[in-house]
Amino acid sequence: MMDSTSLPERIRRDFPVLQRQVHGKPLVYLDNAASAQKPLAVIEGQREYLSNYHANIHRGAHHLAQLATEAFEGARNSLATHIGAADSKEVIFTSGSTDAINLVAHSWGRSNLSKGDVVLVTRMEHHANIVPWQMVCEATGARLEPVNVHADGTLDLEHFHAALERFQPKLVAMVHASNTLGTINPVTDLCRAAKAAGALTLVDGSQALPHMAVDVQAIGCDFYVATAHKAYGPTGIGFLWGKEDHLNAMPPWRGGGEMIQRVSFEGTTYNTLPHKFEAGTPHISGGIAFGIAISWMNAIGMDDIAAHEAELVAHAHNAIGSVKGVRIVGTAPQKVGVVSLIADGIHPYDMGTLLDGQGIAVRTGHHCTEPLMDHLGLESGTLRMSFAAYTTTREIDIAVAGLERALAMLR
Amino acid sequence: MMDSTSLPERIRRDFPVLQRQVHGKPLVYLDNAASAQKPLAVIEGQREYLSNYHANIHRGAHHLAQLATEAFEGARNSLATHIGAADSKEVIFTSGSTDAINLVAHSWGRSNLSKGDVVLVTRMEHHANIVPWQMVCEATGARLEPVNVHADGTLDLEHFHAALERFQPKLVAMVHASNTLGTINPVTDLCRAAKAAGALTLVDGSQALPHMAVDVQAIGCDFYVATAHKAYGPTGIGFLWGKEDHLNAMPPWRGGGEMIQRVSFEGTTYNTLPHKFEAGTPHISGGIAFGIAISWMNAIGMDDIAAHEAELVAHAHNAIGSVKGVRIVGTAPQKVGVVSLIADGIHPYDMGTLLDGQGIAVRTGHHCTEPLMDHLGLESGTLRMSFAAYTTTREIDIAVAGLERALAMLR
Amino acid sequence: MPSNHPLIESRQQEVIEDFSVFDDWMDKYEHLIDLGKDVPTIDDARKTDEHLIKGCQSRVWLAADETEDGGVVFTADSDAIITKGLVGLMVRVLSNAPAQAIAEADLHFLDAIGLHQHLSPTRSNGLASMVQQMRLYAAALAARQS
Amino acid sequence: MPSNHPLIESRQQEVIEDFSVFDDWMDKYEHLIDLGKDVPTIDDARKTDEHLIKGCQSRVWLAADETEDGGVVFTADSDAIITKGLVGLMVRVLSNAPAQAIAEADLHFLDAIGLHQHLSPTRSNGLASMVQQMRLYAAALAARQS
Ligand SMILES: Cc1ncc(COP(=O)(O)O)c(C=O)c1O
Ligand SMILES: Cc1ncc(COP(=O)(O)O)c(C=O)c1O
Repeated sequence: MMDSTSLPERIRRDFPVLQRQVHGKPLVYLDNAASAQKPLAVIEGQREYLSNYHANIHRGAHHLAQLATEAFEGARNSLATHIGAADSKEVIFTSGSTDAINLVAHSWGRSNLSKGDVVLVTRMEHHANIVPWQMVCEATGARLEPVNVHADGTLDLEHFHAALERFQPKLVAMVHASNTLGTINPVTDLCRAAKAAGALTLVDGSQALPHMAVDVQAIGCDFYVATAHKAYGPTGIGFLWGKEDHLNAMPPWRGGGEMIQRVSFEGTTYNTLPHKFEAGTPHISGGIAFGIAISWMNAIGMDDIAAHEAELVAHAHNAIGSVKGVRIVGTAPQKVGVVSLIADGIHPYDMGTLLDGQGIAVRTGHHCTEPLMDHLGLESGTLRMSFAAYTTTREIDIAVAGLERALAMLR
Repeated sequence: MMDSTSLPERIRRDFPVLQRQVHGKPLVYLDNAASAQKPLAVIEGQREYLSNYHANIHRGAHHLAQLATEAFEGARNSLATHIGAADSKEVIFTSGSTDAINLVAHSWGRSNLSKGDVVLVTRMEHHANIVPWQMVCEATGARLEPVNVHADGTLDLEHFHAALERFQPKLVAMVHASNTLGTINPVTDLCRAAKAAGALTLVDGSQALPHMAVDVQAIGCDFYVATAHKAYGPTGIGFLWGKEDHLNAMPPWRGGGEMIQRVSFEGTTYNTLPHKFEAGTPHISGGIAFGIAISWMNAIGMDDIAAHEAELVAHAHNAIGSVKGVRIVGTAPQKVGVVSLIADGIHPYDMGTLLDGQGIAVRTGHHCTEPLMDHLGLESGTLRMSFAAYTTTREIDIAVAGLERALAMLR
Repeated sequence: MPSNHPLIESRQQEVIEDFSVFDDWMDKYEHLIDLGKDVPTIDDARKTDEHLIKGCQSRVWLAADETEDGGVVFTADSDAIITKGLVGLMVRVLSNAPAQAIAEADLHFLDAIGLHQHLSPTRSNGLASMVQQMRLYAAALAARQS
Repeated sequence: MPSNHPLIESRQQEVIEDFSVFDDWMDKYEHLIDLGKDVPTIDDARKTDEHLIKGCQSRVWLAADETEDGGVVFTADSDAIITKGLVGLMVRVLSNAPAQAIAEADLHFLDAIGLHQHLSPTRSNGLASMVQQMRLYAAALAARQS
């Protein structure tokens, strides 16, 4: 493995936005968990597609349609290989993680859940992995049960196992890595236990895909979702991976073009995977650019990215630890590049605003994890710094110095 | 009004792809109804966003998030103004027309339809405006009834009015302009009649938005949908417009971030319009670029585009009319730039393949309107040439000459 | 562009003058924070859900009372100090003015002092909703008066 | 890369040679159309739904019969003449060959003659599905034989 400290140096010039200034200061972008910046390869790949071979895909007998289809399906193949899918038809393009979870909730959920059934989630889920289940529970009479989280941001495993035993859930939906705490959950173990208890599993990999190698078969889950824009890819695209048997058994969700075999007013038959779940013209340029983002990450190497980010987290924990009156929220031993913090008597919004004034972009608030904030008693949320492959320790130092300046002003 | 023949000359250089060759011949792109090509303003606007101010929108307290949010919401405003919405919060971004129709089918449909209710559609609908209704009918016990189409491609108005009276439908869903026939339906009259019969109306404007000025309030419909990629915009984005009262009364469809007010395991409350229907991170770059496409069209002028395309249609009808053994399918007096044809004893796929060999991109088959093909007895579909603002009469001449060559080879 | 009631306009000019000495972003915020510390806050007894405006980022409480001469007095607070400073500026400009003048006020001062982004509804700090409620209250009152 | 049964390989070489005289795209298609006109088509009696492979663009019918020496004879047809020409080439290469050889055939000739795009499943002309069914039939037969 190469020297990971040199990683940002090598790749920063790939990111045009990192050269810009904000309020007259060089941008320090630490809001990567909300959305990562895009490398030139992705930006230019999308431009090249739109400039040179855009056409609607599938069923087109002309040359551009062929080129576009091959590129789009090539992206599906890259993605399938990247996550260790058994077959590329197990990869369904969606408009993001939220859309992917809703697909499972609407399609699998409405046809498999009924009164008294339980869906188990954790209290550290993103709203995207809570609200769709609340909605399907309301529609079917099933019940949503949450597993507790320890004060250090790790999952309460005892509670998890007890809940499995007690509720015998039909489905366990869990985040691979928490967007608020950074915690990496032991998803392989959790899926094994859930499976043993007779439950299907859905893993929300939105915060895992950009940060580590993902192998859905090694994890042993039934469904896995992620979103491109957090993984150096474009907006408006993500995917659902599911085991072929499950996907085959599930009814379609959205109706329209592409997802049909034959349409008539007497009766309509549906297409095979993956098309059955991809109604309408897909986000072609997004799919292609997502494939490029995956290749870009692999060219660096997921292990090198993970190692670099582990170093960043250690550095940030250290630096923030020395700031008086500040507490890090989420100190699990295994974390992705996410560091949440609070300061005594200071509102995160005030800190965030003053960091922005110094060109430092962080996110404040509940990070779409209100139940977690309630659970941890953090009414005003946290200030979150989140990292990417291009983040430097120097940027973290600037942010921590900026934080100290902000605190001095606010106290 | 300016001289419309000069329109393509003025704008063709805006489209990089129109400079390319296919199979050694200059590309003649006549597959615009499947998807239009993108002007530089759209391509570069998207690139500029991704290079310079990408961030996740809403709720972000930092500068980039602010810039991105303003651009995205600015696009919503442009769109709202363009279609004459009463308020921009009536414009819901979706991933396309298909997604927008599914939103209405799932949200409005499942909460308003029940056994015995009727949804009325026409036999010239795209699958996107049939299959979602079939699915919601199956789920609710409602029934889907189709209105006939005359041999010339116009709607059977007598049948339409009789069906309104006979079925008293809850909803009438109709295409503004047919993607297969080009027919522009008299949607204002149809909506007035439907309303008088107590029905809500949904107009599928996928093929209208690129070709003519659209005013949803003048049309008098309750819902209007369209997709960006057919209107010079990017892939992966479209919109649903709905009257505020309807949208307010409808339950959310997808759950997740953005669409909530407050989430807890005890109970979740939903956000207001438009956010209630926009769960998850939206297709930010797509929304912004969609706004640019709208501005691009307005800079030309929708009336000039419509006039130019009317000229193209007349020219094509003329030129094709002189080809022996060829019949135009769809000769309504009011048409958008779409010309379908068949040739005696010749399969459309063969013609399309041989046109492709000459660099001419057309589409063949059922164009996602199988029920229409069945209705008109066109088992193998048609060959469709479809036009855009940049299409020239010369290109049509090349295509017709290419068609004659293909027919000579095939006979 | 609506012309403001002289009272509201002169108060806005005061605020603009106040801030004109700061050209550095951080100095401006320093001043805002000082204002936030000073703002006469709402009675704790009125910090109820009824008076709460829930922004996603910070919370704002607003109470409005009719004065004897048909004007409106606002008191307000926020849990974030920068929002509180901004809330204070809004109260300073709009409180104790005729209802009609409040309802129609053209609030250009935030733009002039370079803090206009805080009024963006997407900022979710509660400020935009607060201003909207101030206007709605005043408009309702003005309607009753006329 | 699997090495082909000599029979299948030599037939592919024949097709490649056949097409080698055409370097113009249109000439190639002219030839393909001629082939399409020639192809001995399937019995009308066998043009049933059972033998139909529904591509989205064109339809293909395929029938397979076991020969006495354990090989497979294919007959096929399409409603589009170019597809029929391609179908004919596939039949010419694969029909009357040992089952095992068909199942494992490396069909490189379409690539070599520059018509490979027609085998793309997204082309929806039915050809890709036809080849898949030819292989499946042959593989099933080969399994029974061994
Ligand atoms: C009339 C009509 N409706 C709906 C659609 C579906 O649009 P999309 O595939 O972008 O969702 C199309 C285009 O394919 C269309 O032409
Ligand atoms: C853990 C997690 N799950 C789901 C999501 C939703 O992703 P998207 O908004 O792209 O659908 C996010 C990001 O916002 C996330 O961090």
